[in-house]
Amino acid sequence: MPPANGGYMVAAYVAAAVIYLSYSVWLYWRSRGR
Amino acid sequence: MASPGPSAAPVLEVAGLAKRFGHVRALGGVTFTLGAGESLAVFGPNGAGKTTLLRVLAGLLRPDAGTVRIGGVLLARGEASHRGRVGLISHHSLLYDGLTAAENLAFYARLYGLREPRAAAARALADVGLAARADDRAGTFSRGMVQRLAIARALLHDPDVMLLDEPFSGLDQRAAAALRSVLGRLRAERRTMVLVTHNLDEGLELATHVAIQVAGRFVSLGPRDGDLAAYRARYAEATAGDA
Amino acid sequence: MRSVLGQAWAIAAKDLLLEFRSRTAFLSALVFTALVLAIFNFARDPTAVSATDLAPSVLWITFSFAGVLGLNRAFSLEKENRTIDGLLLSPASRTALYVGKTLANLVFVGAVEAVGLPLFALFFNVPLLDVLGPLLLVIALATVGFVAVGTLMSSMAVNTRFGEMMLLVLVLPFLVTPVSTAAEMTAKLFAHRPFAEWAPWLKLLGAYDITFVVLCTLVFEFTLEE
Amino acid sequence: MTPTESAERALRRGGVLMAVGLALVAGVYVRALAFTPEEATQGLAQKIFYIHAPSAWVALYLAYGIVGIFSVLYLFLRDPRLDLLASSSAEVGTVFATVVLVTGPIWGKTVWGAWWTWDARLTSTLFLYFIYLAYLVLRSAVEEPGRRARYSAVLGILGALLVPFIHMTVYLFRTLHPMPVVLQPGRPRVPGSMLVTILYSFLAFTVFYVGLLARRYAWARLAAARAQGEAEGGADATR
Repeated sequence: MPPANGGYMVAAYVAAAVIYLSYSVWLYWRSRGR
Repeated sequence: MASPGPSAAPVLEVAGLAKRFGHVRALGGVTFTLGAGESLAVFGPNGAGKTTLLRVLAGLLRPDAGTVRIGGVLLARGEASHRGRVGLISHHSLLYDGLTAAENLAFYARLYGLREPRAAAARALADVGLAARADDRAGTFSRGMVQRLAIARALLHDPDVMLLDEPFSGLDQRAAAALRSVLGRLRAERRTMVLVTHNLDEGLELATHVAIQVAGRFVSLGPRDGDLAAYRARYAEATAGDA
Repeated sequence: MRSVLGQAWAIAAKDLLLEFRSRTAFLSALVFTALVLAIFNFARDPTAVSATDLAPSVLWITFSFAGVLGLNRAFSLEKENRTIDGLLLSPASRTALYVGKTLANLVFVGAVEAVGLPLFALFFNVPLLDVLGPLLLVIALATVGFVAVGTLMSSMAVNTRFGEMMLLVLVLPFLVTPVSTAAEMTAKLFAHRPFAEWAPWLKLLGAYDITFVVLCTLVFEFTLEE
Repeated sequence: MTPTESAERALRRGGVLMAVGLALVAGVYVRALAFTPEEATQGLAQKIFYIHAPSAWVALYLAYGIVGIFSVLYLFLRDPRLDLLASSSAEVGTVFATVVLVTGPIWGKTVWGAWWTWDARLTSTLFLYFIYLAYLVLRSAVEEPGRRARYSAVLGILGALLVPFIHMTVYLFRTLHPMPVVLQPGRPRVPGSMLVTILYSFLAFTVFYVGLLARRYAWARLAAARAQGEAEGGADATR
């Protein structure tokens, strides 16, 4: 029976998504147009 | 084009010098030639790239394009023998306040590889009339004395080419007169000189050639052929478009 | 080669003479050393942590930070009256300038360590004399490592905003290897472990020194104005 | 084509590549969460591996390698674009390193029972992160572009050489210290469908890195081209 630690998995996936998405969005908006 | 007279082999040959700092153009193709005993005064407003020109000539800055030759030998960046033939006097003294006058000169004499650095320092001090203050720290000297010591430092290694960067700035009347007499002597010794300044009153009478530099370029260059008033007019005309 | 060493020595001797006359950097580094040693020992709970357990790390934190703080002096003193131009105008090679500055820094940090070590022995009550020989070797190797990198970095830091803070930020990652290997070897020395146990650290530190002394000498000229 | 126009085209291409990378990474999320079996001993937390490990590969090896290589090239060739590429890689690498440092402890908590342990990999990642930060701080503190490029290249080269030394130092401590035997998150034994997910995730994050790098680099080029254009417009000499 594997340990019940799905919460940690969700936390890690969300944290990574937040970091990657915020950088991507920041980079995209800062660099477009003048 | 300041072409050397028939008797004078070119000492300093400069061709097409260009230098940018990031997106700012400091030199945009400067060309001139000077023989022994000739001296060029470069006038220009602040920001015209005059200091950059001198620093390239001294081997401190690497030009983006163009060449500098001294005695026919091409300046390669970091070339020690080139630097040994050039002397620089700037409005910074290049001296250590914490060392005595003699120690300052002896230190530089060692860097220039002179034999008997202490003796060389003592001779240079006597030359500029500072022998009596040899053992006082440079930090205790007056502006004029510092300038004399700076001149002694620049002449230690007997350079063929002297470069002067606003040497009169901050000098009182007496010190300026003393500097003028040293420059007159350098000219009599047939050294080649390049002097840059934004002040026409200083240095014009010492120059055999005159250039006006604006925005990194020589807008006029030739043997000195007019008096102060004539050059004032030309200078005003050349810098008129330059806010 | 001989002229490079001669020029390097002239530069180092000049730096040391200037420092000997003012003594500001040296005295502040000494005060820093004494303070850190005293505070660490005072703040330690003697029933929980024994002095000999804490001693090696405290020694190396103190030496490396006092050293790095002193390294600023090497190139900041050349800013006054633009004497750096005087050095670069002269025919002296860029390598001689780097070697000279590094030599002067080594003497400076060595002098701080020479005073700091007896203080350390006194405060922490460690048996220094039994292991003095190998300990000096460790100190010398670690000091060469961080001074070589620190001298190079200070040549850049002096031309940036917040120069002194910048030097710490630049040098800290480079302290990991010399400081942690030296602390580990110091701990083993105090515990009288056999040489075989600390040989791997010695090798790593030696490799670090060789790599970074050579590399820093090669890239130094790029830190100068051109 | 003017430098500004060519930089603008590169910017658009970078945007496309970035979108492709993001889509691939979204694919990693879907595949790892919905179509990859749960690992028997570590449970669901093991799935953190699929985002943690490829991010670490990019941050510690790929991005840092690019910084080191282009720093050396810059010092030899002096093409400002090489400096822009190295610094773009450092910035993007820092983002990946941040993810490594955030997801690492979350995973560690489930395996070791503590958020932070001075495990060799985590420790060396932290120290390498400090090099990235030093690099970015140094760039922000130097105004003149030529000097900034030279300084960052010097630090980039020294930093790239420091990486193996930090690894060795940290591993020396780990292998010689008696360590409590804990379950290491390093290499789980992998059945087929997990292996596919792993390989796919490495590919996806690598493309994502290339996309971000391309966009960041094109932006840096555009900024440089515009500054150049403005400088050419007015009176432009210094001193």
